[in-house]
Amino acid sequence: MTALEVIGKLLGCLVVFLTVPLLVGQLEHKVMAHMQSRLGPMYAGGFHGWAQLVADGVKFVQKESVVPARADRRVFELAPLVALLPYLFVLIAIPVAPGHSAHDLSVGVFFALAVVSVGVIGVLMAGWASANKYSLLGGLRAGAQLMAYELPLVLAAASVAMAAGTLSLDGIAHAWHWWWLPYQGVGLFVFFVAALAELRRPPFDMPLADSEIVFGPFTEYTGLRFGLFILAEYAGIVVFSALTAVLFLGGWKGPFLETGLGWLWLLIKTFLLSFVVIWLRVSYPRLREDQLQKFAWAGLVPLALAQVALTGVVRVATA
Amino acid sequence: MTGADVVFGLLGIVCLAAALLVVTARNVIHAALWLVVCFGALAGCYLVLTAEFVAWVQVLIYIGAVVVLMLFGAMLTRAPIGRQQPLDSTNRPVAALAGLATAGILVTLVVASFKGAYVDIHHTEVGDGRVLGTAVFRYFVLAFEVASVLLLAALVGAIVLTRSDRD
Amino acid sequence: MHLTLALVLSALLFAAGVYGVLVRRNAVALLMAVELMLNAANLDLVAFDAWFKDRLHSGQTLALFVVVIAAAEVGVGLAIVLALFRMRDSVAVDEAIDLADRDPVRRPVEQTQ
Amino acid sequence: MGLELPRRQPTPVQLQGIGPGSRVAPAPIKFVLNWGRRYSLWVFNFGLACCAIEFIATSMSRHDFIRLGVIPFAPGPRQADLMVVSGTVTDKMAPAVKRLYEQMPEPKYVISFGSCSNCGGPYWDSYCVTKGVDQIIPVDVYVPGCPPRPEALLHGILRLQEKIGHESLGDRYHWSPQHHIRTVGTETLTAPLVAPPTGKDVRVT
Repeated sequence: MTALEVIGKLLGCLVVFLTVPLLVGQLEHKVMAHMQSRLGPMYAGGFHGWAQLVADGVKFVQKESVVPARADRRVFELAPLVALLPYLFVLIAIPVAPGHSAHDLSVGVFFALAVVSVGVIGVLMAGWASANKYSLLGGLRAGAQLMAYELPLVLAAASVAMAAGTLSLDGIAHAWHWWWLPYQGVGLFVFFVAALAELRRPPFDMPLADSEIVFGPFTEYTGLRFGLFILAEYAGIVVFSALTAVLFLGGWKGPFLETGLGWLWLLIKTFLLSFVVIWLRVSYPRLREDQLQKFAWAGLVPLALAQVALTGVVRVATA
Repeated sequence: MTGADVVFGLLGIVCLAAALLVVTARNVIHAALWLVVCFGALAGCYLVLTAEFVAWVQVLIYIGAVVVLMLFGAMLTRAPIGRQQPLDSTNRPVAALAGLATAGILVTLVVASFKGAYVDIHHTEVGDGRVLGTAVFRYFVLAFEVASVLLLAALVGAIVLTRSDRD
Repeated sequence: MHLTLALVLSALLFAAGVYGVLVRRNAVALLMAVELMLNAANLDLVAFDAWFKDRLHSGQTLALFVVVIAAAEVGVGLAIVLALFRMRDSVAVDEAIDLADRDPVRRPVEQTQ
Repeated sequence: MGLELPRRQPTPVQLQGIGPGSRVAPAPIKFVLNWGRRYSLWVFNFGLACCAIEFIATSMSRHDFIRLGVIPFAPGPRQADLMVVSGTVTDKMAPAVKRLYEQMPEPKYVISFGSCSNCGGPYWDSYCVTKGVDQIIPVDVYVPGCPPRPEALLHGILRLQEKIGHESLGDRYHWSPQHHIRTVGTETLTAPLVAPPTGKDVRVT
């Protein structure tokens, strides 16, 4: 692999990182609007408000950046980057076609889960450094939520890695067959729900809970830094949807055109899953904090363990 | 001096500087954040030493779980911003002396014993998932089982400790 | 690469941990220093594994076990710290000088009862 | 009413995208910047009375001001660009209105929605009603009515967008080269009448 190729691939990752989350954001505006019999943004940019998020970005750049007087300035300013960058690094490992990712790792699943889990430190930093009690409460809730949902997430991923017999994302997508849908179905459910919780998306948005603690860790953020947090949220949706697609839905595999247009299948699956994320936001009310913890420990963890056991039994029986 | 030496040296400097900041920071949250930097650099060191799996385990467990748990604990025990109840006790000179003595003894010892020892990282087997899986589940399976019992005991212990018996 | 690089780094990390354990009075900060020492040991294990070209990879495996034990240690350790904090409103280890529930110095209300 | 405020210094403002060159920036760049602010007006509803119901009606599916880029997403003042004061501002509430206005980051806009917040409305002779929110904060657009219909608010938003489309940030903020700060015009922030919170009663965690 030449240096030019590496630079090209990294640039490709960056472009995807900067465009696809915006598309998902616009999708969210429109899907939510039509589900609520509204229209959503219509004027920004002309045709059906396609440039709404571009306008948001242009505005965020111009806003005043407020740092509260009692805040811990450096930690406060660094937090959005810590929250955003892990998602960019994960994108490098996701295979878009057989054997094609920016950098194929033999321990890809581990790499992805490890790097994603770093992002929550940014949220904790934001919550603590804002010198705001609602921020601190939100940060604490985010930390507790992450610790509870990290376990089922890793267990579900471990199950599918066991089934495929490899830790490489590319290898898992290669090993995938259509009958894995029922076979790893519970794992898919657990992984996707735990991913929603890791992203702090509704109905798991206790850390943000705008009707109780203003905006959780992001209460004091303005302008560009707040924009980076929002971008991190949508980048997180894209990354987790893509990971779910690669691990549980076969990645680039599809009923036809598998060889040439594999990346298109992956993109379609990612957007479908992103649509489900938005759909769930519109449909379900927020969980209470104790319900949230109970759902993780008494619901998802046993399900994930059952899935791991099932996979183990099938692997031993067919070996 | 090879490329690996240089990379390892740079990562080591970052790691060590962060570690010193961890033990000298005035604020417990800052200490935890420097711990993240230290562990990240250490994961990089493991990658240089071809221990790929251990490196990502380091990131997943240490940065993703242990440090988050520490931050959580520090916040629960009211870590205020700025100056606070002093983090250090009064025996700083003694502690510094002990630390320097430990460093001096250990460094002279390892330099004297392993001077010139060379790790050939280009011809070692990369410690990926397959290799370590084989090792853990074929040769160290008893230790693995014991570790799982230990984890269960720790889980139960933590729950028992944090339960409040008032209700 | 030279083995001594890794070993010296590990020794210095361990020394930093020793200093931290001796000097810290905040229990959470103390746990961090303990983590530093555990990591120093881990670095040694991984470095020797690479040096020996161990076919069983016992060094790296042992490092994994250390990580597991460190995670368990932090879980239990923080549980103890939280229990201490709930009882005495402080996480200073030098104030937790006895294992009794009642501390006549810090809790005059209970003393009068 | 005899509340005298100490003369306050101009508030320094940190704007990321607008440097001292913003006055001489070419027209296309100015247009893009204004376009961004124009179509991304995250709104913060200061609902004080019945007008708030009309505001909510405007955000719902029939009138849907999200079409115009007015997004009712900001739960707090820090993320908002536009504050809609809808309802009767009382002297007791006025410090809160001013405080939340000051917590919003520049550049920020205010729509005064309904007669009460325009001038006191039917309560013009009450002892406790502020005679118009413009006595404490600068207002960009006034929407008359008691209460105004949602269409009136939409019209007000369109007027505000026209205004934003023609404004120049370089003129809005004074750049002082020797201090390297930008300041908002003092007249907007030092209007007397209501004492802002002193900070003594505010505890920050």
